[in-house]
Amino acid sequence: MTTETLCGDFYTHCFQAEQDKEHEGRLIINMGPQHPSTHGVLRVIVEMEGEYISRAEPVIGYLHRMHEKMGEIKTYHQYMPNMGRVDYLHALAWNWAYIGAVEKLCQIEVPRRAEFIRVITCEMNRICSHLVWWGAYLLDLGAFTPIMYSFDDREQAVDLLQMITGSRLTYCYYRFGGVRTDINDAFIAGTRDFCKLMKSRLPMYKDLVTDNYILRKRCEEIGVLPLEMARRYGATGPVLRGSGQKYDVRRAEPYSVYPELDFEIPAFPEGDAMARYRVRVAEMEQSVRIIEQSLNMLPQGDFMAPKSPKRIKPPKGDVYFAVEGARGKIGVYIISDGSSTPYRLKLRSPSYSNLSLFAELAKGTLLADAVSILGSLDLVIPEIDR
Amino acid sequence: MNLLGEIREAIKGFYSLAVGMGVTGKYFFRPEVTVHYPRKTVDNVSTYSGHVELQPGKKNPDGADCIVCGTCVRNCPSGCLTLEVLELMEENPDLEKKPKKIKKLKALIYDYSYCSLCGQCIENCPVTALGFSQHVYWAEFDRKAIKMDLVARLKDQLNAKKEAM
Amino acid sequence: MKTSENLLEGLDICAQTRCRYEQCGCVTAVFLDQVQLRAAASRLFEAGYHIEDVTGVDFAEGIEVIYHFDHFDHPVDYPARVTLRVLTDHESPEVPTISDIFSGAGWHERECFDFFGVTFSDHPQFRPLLLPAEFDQHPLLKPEKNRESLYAFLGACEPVKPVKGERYHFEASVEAPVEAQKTPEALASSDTGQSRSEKA
Amino acid sequence: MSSLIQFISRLIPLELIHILIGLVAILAFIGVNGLVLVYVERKVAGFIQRRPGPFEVGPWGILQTLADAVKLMGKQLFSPSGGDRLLFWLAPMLAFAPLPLLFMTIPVGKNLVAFDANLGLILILAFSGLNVLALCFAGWGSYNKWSLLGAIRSVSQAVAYEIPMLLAVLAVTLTTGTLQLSAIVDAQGVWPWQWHFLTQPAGFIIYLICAFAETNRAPFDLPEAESELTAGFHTEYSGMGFGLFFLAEYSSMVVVSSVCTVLFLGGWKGPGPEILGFVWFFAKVYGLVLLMMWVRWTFPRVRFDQLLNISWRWLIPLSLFNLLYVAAVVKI
Repeated sequence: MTTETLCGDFYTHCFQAEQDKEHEGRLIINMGPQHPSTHGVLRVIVEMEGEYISRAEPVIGYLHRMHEKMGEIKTYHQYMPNMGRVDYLHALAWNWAYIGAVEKLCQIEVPRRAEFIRVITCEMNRICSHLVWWGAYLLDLGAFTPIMYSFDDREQAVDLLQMITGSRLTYCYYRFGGVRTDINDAFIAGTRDFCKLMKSRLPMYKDLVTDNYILRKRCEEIGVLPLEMARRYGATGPVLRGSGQKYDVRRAEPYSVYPELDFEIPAFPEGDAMARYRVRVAEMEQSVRIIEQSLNMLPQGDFMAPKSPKRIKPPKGDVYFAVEGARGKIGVYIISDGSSTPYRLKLRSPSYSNLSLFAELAKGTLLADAVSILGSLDLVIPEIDR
Repeated sequence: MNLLGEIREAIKGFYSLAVGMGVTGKYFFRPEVTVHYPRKTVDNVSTYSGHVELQPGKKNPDGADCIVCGTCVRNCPSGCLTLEVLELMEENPDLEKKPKKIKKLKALIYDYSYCSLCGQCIENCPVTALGFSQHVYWAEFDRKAIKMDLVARLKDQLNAKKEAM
Repeated sequence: MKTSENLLEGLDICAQTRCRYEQCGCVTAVFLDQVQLRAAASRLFEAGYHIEDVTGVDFAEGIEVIYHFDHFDHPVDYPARVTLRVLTDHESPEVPTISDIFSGAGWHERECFDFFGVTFSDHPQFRPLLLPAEFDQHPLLKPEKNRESLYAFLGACEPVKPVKGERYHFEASVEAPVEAQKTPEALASSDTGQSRSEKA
Repeated sequence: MSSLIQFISRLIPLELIHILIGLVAILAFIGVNGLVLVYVERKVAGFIQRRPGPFEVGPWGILQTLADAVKLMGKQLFSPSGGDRLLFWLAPMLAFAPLPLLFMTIPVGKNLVAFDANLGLILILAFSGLNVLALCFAGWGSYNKWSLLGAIRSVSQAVAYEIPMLLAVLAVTLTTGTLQLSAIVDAQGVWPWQWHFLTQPAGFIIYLICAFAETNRAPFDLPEAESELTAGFHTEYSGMGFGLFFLAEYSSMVVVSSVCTVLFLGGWKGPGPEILGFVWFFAKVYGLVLLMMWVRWTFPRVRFDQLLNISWRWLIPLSLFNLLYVAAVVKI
């Protein structure tokens, strides 16, 4: 071996070792950990043949914080703020996954009003998350302006969420048996206005971006993900629905008051990046619909169960609770040994499964398409590394 | 025919690009939405939950209602609160009983750099002595500078209020 | 459609926990012998299941590796989560890989190796994923004194139903035969007894 | 006085003095133009995105680019270890050096031209081709794989887009029968309907598209595609090395817009006194530059193979047809 082949770290060496003898001259490039289109510190080692990627391997773990170990040390209450940090873009879904798991374990009843508040805030957060993705994806494709427009809209939603949760990004709002604060009239009026605003903005998004010829050429038939492959990798969320499977945890494993709400699960059968794009845009519309319905159905009553325990000491046993996050199925698996800390806490993050299929999907595509695919998977790196 | 189809598609594509240009062209003349921060500030600071602080007490307007139970310290996930307790003997001792010890709050050291603003201390406080501040625009050059004594902060705040009156 | 119980029929199941979905979020939880794992996984694959996660738990008897599967097209109100569990020992933890059946399991298994040191044999790209390559510890392994007995958890949802014979097929455990010979009801009551004694 | 001029002109030919004055003016123009255009670009981006753009340094932020220029000059110059130092530092100079030459033959107003060469168009096309060499050197000398990919892209992009551009330009020269830019302007009238863009609309559009590609502007900014190749060929440049590339980009924007104005939009001609011709000229040029900015802040980037496809599958046949059409219809 020459000195040139010895450079790089452990992962590069492993990657080089898997290179075929006949393709030894191919260019091996590190895409990341600092790369504009990896959205954080994701690193993808790619083997390039000209502009084509012949092999890719994501290397993750740069943001690993060992949330699962923290869960074994902290009490059930103390672990709550961690959840907002796992996926900062859809923090309330992670909040819900964890709170819901513990509530299921302890059989805590949640008042109806609290359930509706959860639905409203979680869907609002989903819109925020999709808006960030929308802007960032176009940034990946080289359009700089859309992210400014989407952040303009997102700001309205974040202001509303700040009104009741007190924070703007890493929420810690849900509590065992309810939510921390009740919503007020100002929030309800503001949310109705926001729904109207979103409805008026979506056509603009369509004109500016969705119909754009260049964008369509960059997304259509790029990164076609067959349904069978999505299933093999356990992909969920918009990535799966972009392959035509109408699978949504909100419908498949109904939790909270979602069965009472009337909304559709958008799914597009093409399986390409455009289908994933369309799913997310359609989901924003559906979320607006859910929020409007929940506001109309919002009952009076407690926002916190009156008998919610101050100290959580669940019975022995295990529980798996899944919710639908903006990126897919968020699962929290808790094994309780009857003490005030979990014996084992497992977080199933959707981006983790979604990214694992990238290596297979990117094979043989152009570098620019790989960027487009990576963007269309909607990755949040802290969630992958946990 | 294939060529005709492609030409039609190309024209459609050009039209879609023109529509996009129209959108950005329209927004060019719209007023800006940015808030010029140091000169103007946003108006929703009142709903923001800033760092934790002691609230002026209802029973004890000159200080906090804190009963030094230590619940906040125990419940804090990141261990950013430390209690310093002053132990006093009861002032008017009942001669028949043993003199009772009274715990008083000397200082509540709060390290903002570790705080995750989850509100566990505030919710679990039995006398609601703690609350979120609206101290938003707080920046320091040194990480150690955002570690503070909440008792001293409360005292300063109350003094400032008195002077204002 | 096939329910998850008759799906795994005929496999050498060590123990089957009939769970209620409302309580623990899955419909079937099965304790398998290691040899049967790949057969069970391929049956689940053929029945249209997808992998949710692979994780481990450190118990006194060994490291339990847990696989969660779910199905896309199950009827509403009938979630289909299936849990497979296998046990491996602390000294040289090794489990056959299912990453050739469920490709997504590949990363989960690598993560499991990072956290617990469980080796998955025949895994095509077996190298650390989340933790640095030179880090040789496994953070989620518990210290000896904090490990709890697996038997306390097995019956947690509902009493365990011994499937084959009367004994569980677990290896090397001092309490195992004693616990296993008990009737399900006795086992359930012994759980509460144990937890009470812990408190004391 | 007149004897002094005669004395000097005997020492140095008058033509040379003319060129020297023009060169100084052009160099000054390039510097000022860079500062102004960067500022305008930021403001345009800001207004389109509903932000203020630069507004801290100086009134309305007009000194922002000046501050940036000072910062760029003050920065340390790094050359990457393992790179080819000669090529690495040659590249920015090579990108910048032909620019004054390009401006020389462009008639800004009536008789306002530094060097009215009768093969002016050829001069511009030849020297603008040097730009690709600079990008190639930069990518190679950087010893960076991303830069290398950027260099590869820039070469094939330049090759693909030179052809339709030349063909579009050729169609104009076919009608005017000259390669002298001032003569081409003279061939067009004062009013917009006398300009070439109406007689040769296809040529005009083809030239515009090629201009985007030639100057590496979005949506054709593939050699430096930020989200794919980090910054392509100038990833490794710091300080004035980067500054020169930057200046070259903004100057070449003006060059292609000027050529476009001369060829298709009547040059300095417009209604009004001839002495105000340069106002018309600059209005047209900066109008085109603004259009380029508007496009940049609206569209996503095209993919590399699509970029080449546009050229080989659409622009080259179209420009050939355009040439035929011009030869057959316009000329007759």
